[in-house]
Amino acid sequence: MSSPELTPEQRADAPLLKADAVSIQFGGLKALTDFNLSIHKGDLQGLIGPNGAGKTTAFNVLTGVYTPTSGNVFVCGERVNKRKPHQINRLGLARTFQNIRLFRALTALDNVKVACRAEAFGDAEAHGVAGALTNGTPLPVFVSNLGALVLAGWWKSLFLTPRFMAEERRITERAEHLLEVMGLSHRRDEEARNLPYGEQRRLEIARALGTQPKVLLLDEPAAGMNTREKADLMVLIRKLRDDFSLGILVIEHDMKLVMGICEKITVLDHGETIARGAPEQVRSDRKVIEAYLGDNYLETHGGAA
Amino acid sequence: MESSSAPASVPGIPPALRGVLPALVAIPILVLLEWGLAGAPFATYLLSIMGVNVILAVSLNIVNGMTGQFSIGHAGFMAVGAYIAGVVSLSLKEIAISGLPVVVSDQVFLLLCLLVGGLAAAVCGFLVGLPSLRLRGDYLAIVTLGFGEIIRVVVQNTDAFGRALGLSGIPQTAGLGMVGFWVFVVVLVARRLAGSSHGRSLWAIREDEVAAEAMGVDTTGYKVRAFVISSFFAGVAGGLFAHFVPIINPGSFTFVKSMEVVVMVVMGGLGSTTGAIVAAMFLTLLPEALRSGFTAMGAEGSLAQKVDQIRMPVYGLMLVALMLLRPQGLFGTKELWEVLPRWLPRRRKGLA
Amino acid sequence: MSQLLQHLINGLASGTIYALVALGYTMVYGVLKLINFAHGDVMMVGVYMGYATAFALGKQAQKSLLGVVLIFLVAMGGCALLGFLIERFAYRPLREKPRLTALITAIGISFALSYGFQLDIGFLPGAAPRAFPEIIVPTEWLIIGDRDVVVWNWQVMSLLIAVGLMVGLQYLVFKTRFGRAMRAVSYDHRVAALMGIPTDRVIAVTFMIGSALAAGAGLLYAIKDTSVSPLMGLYVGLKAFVAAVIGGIGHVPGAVVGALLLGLVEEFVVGYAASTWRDAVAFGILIIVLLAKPGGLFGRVAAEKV
Amino acid sequence: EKKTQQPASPETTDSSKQTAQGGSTAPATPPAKPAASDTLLLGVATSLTGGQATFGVSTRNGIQLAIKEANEAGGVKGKKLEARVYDDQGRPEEAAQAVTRLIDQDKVVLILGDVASSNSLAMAQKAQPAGVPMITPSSTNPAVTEIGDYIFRVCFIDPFQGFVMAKFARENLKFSKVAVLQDNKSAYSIGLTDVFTRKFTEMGGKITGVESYSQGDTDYRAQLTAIKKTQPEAIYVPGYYSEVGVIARQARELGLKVPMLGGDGWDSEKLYELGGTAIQGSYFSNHYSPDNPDPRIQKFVADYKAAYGSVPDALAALAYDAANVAIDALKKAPDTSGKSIRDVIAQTKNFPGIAGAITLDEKRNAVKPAVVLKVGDGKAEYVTTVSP
Amino acid sequence: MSAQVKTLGERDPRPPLLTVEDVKVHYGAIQALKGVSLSVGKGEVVALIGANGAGKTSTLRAVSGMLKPSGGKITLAGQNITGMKAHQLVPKGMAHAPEGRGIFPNLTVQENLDLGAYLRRDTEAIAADQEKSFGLFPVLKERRKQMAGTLSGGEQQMLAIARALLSRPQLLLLDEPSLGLAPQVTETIFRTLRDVNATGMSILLVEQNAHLALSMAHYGYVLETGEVVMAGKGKALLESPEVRKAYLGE
Ligand SMILES: Nc1ncnc2c1ncn2[C@@H]1O[C@H](COP(=O)(O)OP(=O)(O)OP(=O)(O)O)[C@@H](O)[C@H]1O
Ligand SMILES: Nc1ncnc2c1ncn2[C@@H]1O[C@H](COP(=O)(O)OP(=O)(O)OP(=O)(O)O)[C@@H](O)[C@H]1O
Ligand SMILES: CC(C)C[C@H](N)C(=O)O
Ligand SMILES: [Mg+2]
Ligand SMILES: [Mg+2]
Repeated sequence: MSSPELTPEQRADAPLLKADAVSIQFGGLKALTDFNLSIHKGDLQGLIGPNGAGKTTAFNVLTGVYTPTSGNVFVCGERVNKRKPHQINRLGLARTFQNIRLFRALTALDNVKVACRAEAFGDAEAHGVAGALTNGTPLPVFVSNLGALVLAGWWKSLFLTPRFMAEERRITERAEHLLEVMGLSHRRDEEARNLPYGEQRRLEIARALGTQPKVLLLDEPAAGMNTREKADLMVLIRKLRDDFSLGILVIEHDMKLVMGICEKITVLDHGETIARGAPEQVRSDRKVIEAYLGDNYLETHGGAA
Repeated sequence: MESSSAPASVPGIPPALRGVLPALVAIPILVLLEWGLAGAPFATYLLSIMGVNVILAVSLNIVNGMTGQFSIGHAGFMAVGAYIAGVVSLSLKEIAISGLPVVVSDQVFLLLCLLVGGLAAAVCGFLVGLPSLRLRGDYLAIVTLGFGEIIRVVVQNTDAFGRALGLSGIPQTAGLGMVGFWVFVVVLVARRLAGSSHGRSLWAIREDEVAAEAMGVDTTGYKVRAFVISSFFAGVAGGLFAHFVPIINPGSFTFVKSMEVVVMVVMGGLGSTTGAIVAAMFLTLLPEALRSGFTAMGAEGSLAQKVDQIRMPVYGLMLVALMLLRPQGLFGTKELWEVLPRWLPRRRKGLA
Repeated sequence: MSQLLQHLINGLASGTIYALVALGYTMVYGVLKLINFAHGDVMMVGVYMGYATAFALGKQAQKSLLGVVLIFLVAMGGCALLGFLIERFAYRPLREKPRLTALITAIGISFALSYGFQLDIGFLPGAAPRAFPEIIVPTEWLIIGDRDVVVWNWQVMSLLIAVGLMVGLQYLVFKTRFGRAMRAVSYDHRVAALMGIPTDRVIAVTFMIGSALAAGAGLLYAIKDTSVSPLMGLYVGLKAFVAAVIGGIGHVPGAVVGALLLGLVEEFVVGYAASTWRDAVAFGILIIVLLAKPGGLFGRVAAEKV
Repeated sequence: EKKTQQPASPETTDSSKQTAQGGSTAPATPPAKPAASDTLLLGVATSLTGGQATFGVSTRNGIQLAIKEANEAGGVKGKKLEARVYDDQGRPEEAAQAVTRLIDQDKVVLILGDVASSNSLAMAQKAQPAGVPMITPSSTNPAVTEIGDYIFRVCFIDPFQGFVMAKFARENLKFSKVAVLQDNKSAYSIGLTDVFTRKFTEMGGKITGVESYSQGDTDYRAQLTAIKKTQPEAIYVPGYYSEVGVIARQARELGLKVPMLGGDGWDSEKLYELGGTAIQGSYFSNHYSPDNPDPRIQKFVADYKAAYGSVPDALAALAYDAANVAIDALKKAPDTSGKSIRDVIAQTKNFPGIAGAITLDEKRNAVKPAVVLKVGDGKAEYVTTVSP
Repeated sequence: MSAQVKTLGERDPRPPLLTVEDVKVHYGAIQALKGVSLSVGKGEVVALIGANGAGKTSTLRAVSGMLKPSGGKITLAGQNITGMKAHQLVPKGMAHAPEGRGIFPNLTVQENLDLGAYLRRDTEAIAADQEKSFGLFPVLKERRKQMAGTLSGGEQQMLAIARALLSRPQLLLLDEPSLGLAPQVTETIFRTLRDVNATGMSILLVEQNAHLALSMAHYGYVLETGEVVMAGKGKALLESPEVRKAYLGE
């Protein structure tokens, strides 16, 4: 049994994603306290805990939706506490949402294409208007950024330069490929809102992959799927990790899935990390059973280990 | 039915041509228009107004339709463009570029004034776009409306802008060719934008800002940019307006005008460029058509004497009726060529 | 000093009227999330109904208590009906459609009413402003010095009515079953229906209350400024809307506070600074307030959990 | 390089350029023929909706009365006259559009309108290059007729009107301190304010303060409170009756009892209704007084009342005059081409109008006296006449 | 043209409460239900299972009046309720915890619960029922004053169920009640459902967790692309090889 801090394989020294003593409060409610986490390439980790434990909140802090009250978040070695979500995304962190948030009136393909777009832009974009405003960029730089922004990309689309056309074609191809990977090719031209729940979940994953992430955060990807679909999803997640060489962090209440695919699991309760380790380890942890799994769980699934 | 990618949806055209094709088609049409209607001042005037309305509607559609931000202060940007272009033009009035025929020199100056007016409006658009970083929906709307009203007050109190009387004597150099040229430009920009990653990013913002941001879309940047582009064209529209309407005054740029443009955008279908065009044309013609209709009813008699006032309430009721008939707008979020095939050949069953 | 006091009174008086109109705006917005651009015009129609009633009553009867009550009842009842019809035929069919759609029908109704009332065919009044009859004989309620400062009975009356209505509405919205239904409908009318709430009826009733309020406000406004005209709704409607937004649209006391604030600011800009910049300052304040508090003074920006 | 320094080359006679620069150059396009052969069509564009709608309605009524009478008297050149009236919503671009339509589609021989000077300015710039004569009944801003030699007016201009009231206030009423309350949305009001302030100061008076409101406002207490502080002997309110009446009431309410002074924008039956007793005792300059015992005027008042149920205001009278000047010109002109009509109108001398005899000067403005009226109970009483 | 329905096992006879006959649902041009027939007896728990997009949610929506079926007939306690609006059905004893939870995000937890009992006037009984749901979901009691929109996903789910129960329905429609819930809470909820069922409440349950649903249901239907393809007693379905293969992944 491996200790949580050690990993057997050779890995890049800087973790792709690292949370260092991150805490966040909403009013008086401590939603997350001293949360630590690091994800390396090829990791497949789980984040579990009772409802309201702070799992989604952790995702929100990591992806920049919330700013941590204290602690630091690093993506690929860069501190991203005050970055905007889109900047963090461009560093290589992508996510899905627990309450599905697709671009409802866009087709499945366009949903993915929106995400695929990022590669089509130069550096000017990365510092965008918001960047210039929030990072106290001096005015001239800001203005030239603005100019570059308005002219650079939009210019190309105006005249349909061959490079632009090629880029568009590449984007479409990649988006189609991702739909295929997620088994959604037959829904290519259907509006996202008309897809059934389970397919919407998969479309969310396809879209997240479109941004070419290094780390993928999945918030309850199996919710709304039946047992059979869940089983397929397990295979798929592993495959994504391997094919796209991702680090993956999954929130899930389906223990079969979590225990089945995760190599390491962090358990939250009331915002605090109450356990961390390999599935077997976590599953038999007294605190975890009390707070989350329930005695029943051990009875019905105990023997499965 | 897919709602995207104009370039890809026109089959059978060699890719090398696509970039310039619209220009090749548009230029002869513009030339024909300018010449063909030279002796028809009313048609010219109406078409010019229509062109300005099309520019306004198509540009507002970039913000309201594509980006999903709710701006109802477009007349303000138009006013900025009109007054700035007008003032510049007045100061250049006595000058001509030597070596060029006066007509050409006039058009060069006009273009210059339009660009200046457009840029001034774009700067204002940037300033108004900034609050959109913090404001949503109706709150943003009221800020844009307030902004438009502030501009009106500023104009009303500035002597250089002629105060309540307005500016007159601006060279009337904007012909159908110039108006048409800008209609062409704005439509091209809007359509090409819609067919590009940028356009998709705008739609993403319209659909779900949080998700768009999470997918790497610089939402604030895009919103501001949409505002800037949209107000640039509103400014150009204003500039054009100032160069064929004999006098501009603050009363032409009130929030009622803004509302008219919003109506065009919604009636055309939010996000649909062709929809905005058709609606703008339709709504410009409607009052004149009503005028013709009522005039035909006879000029004598007590009702007929009041005919021309009846236009406006009827116009209002027609807005209601049209929205009830086609709540999604003329083309929904789609474009003309996506909808037309469904309307034309055969009526599909199931579509009541 | 006395001038300051007089400005204060003037500002409160006009703020009160804004408040009354803004209350209706805010209520309708509250349940429908619709900027009811026709609200000001409904108000205008209400005033004309009151005007016609007063006219029918004749010079004597219109000044009696009964006459005044009758005038208010007719105007408010008439507007409630008008509001009902507008909601039923111009807004309800668009309930499931994008919100902007209903905005356009609102604009259409607004055009139809304000231009329609400028016609002088049949019973329609024509474009000219009319003097509104003195149904409440103005008497000085308070005089300071040699008429340096004068407070009139109707000023006090309007303020009391506005505050009373605000309290009443606040009670209605937050303390009654109907209010709870209103709020539920405002957040999600489909789910509200699942709770057994008759959404159509709730919306219709809210609309009728809002329109009746508009009529009442309009009458007080006409009494204050002694005239009626077909375009009166446009301007007051816009200002009241601004007031409602400053206070946080959908928020009942917010509308009143926003309106009083707006009334006072306008008064003092005119009184002590340049009167030509009044509207610019009014909208400037609006923008500043919104930049500082994006939901208005009291409004909440809807909490959105990701 | 200065264009004006170039000799007039063929290019510079491009018609659009001239419109803008004004001046009296010949029209580029030949005048249009009337639509139907048995009628002569007169074009009217005025504001029938919007804030200034009542002015437009009076104007239309006045014109239609004149046309009716002319038709009853046998028409012109054996043809019946007809007016095509278009609403310009009080917006200059709509006015320009309406006029263009009148000229291009309806082929009117002549244009009448508008009231508000900004609209007339827009219309004039369309009528001038088309070579269609235009007579504005009541636009008093000097700029209107400066557009070109096809543009006329049958009323006096603002500089005169402002002077009249300044003189009256200073010399007849002996006031030395007057405050001004102007309508910031109306060019007319701003123009009068300028002239009045200048003239009144020149005559040794003092302007104690200038406050503004916007057309459509109904609450003027703030401005009035500020004015009250300056303790003027009178308030000059060069606005429209629709606001003035209410202003008077609110002034009284605030204890401001000094008389108010104004201009022709006050003239409407509604003024007395709106202003009630508060407006009584105030003075305004005007084009005519319906009290004038002259039988011609009394007949007009009576006819108008019979047709429209109200006492004709100055706008109706001026519109009636403008229409009659036009009809007279049509009768006298050798043909109905724009140029012939224009030439005849330009000769107008001592034409017996309701609002005074009309003589057009070389700038195509009517030179005529103004009357000063005092507001009484339900009507205005004649006080004096001031000649230019 | 309804497909062959394979029926397993004999259904316990009960007086019918809800019957759905050949109901069709269209979304614009898309047909989501091609003619679904099913019934729920008094005091019965009926499960509806099926793959993504099979039409489970659409069926519940048609029953509760959230959408108007384009064909077929629905009766509740013998009364034809086809095409009735949702708010007319609540007084008849219908409660629906919809997909996506449908809580009011800007109302507090307490206000959400109050709305559940909107039509009831028995104040004391309501209070008692509310206490009961707090017993069930203690976290809701802690968060009474919190805006429901800021609750965690699972907490919102609890709120939605508690709210539906507060109207004391005869027939409870639940759309994936276990969605996003921790295993322990799922158990609590199913235990509760058993309890309320024991008091006579009928339940029509849509659930992805077929195992859980079928083991508690008296009767079950399997929906595939808008049609019922199989029906039978809960246990019988659970044991059928088709179901095991398609929905339990075995
Ligand atoms: N914006 C917010 N404002 C106030 N409280 C919040 C906010 N976001 C989350 N919370 C609270 O923080 C706690 C953690 O929420 P979170 O969504 O992270 O839970 P979770 O672990 O994802 O639960 P679940 O499994 O039910 O999704 C909850 O109690 C929730 O009510
Ligand atoms: N609003 C809608 N507009 C168009 N099509 C819809 C809509 N809602 C559902 N559909 C379509 O109807 C079909 C049935 O959907 P429904 O939501 O009833 O399935 P479900 O069985 O509940 O699926 P899930 O398990 O994913 O919730 C699906 O094909 C879906 O795409
Ligand atoms: C109604 C009139 C007072 C109008 C004024 N003479 C003008 O030129 O605008
Ligand atoms: Mg969560
Ligand atoms: Mg479903």
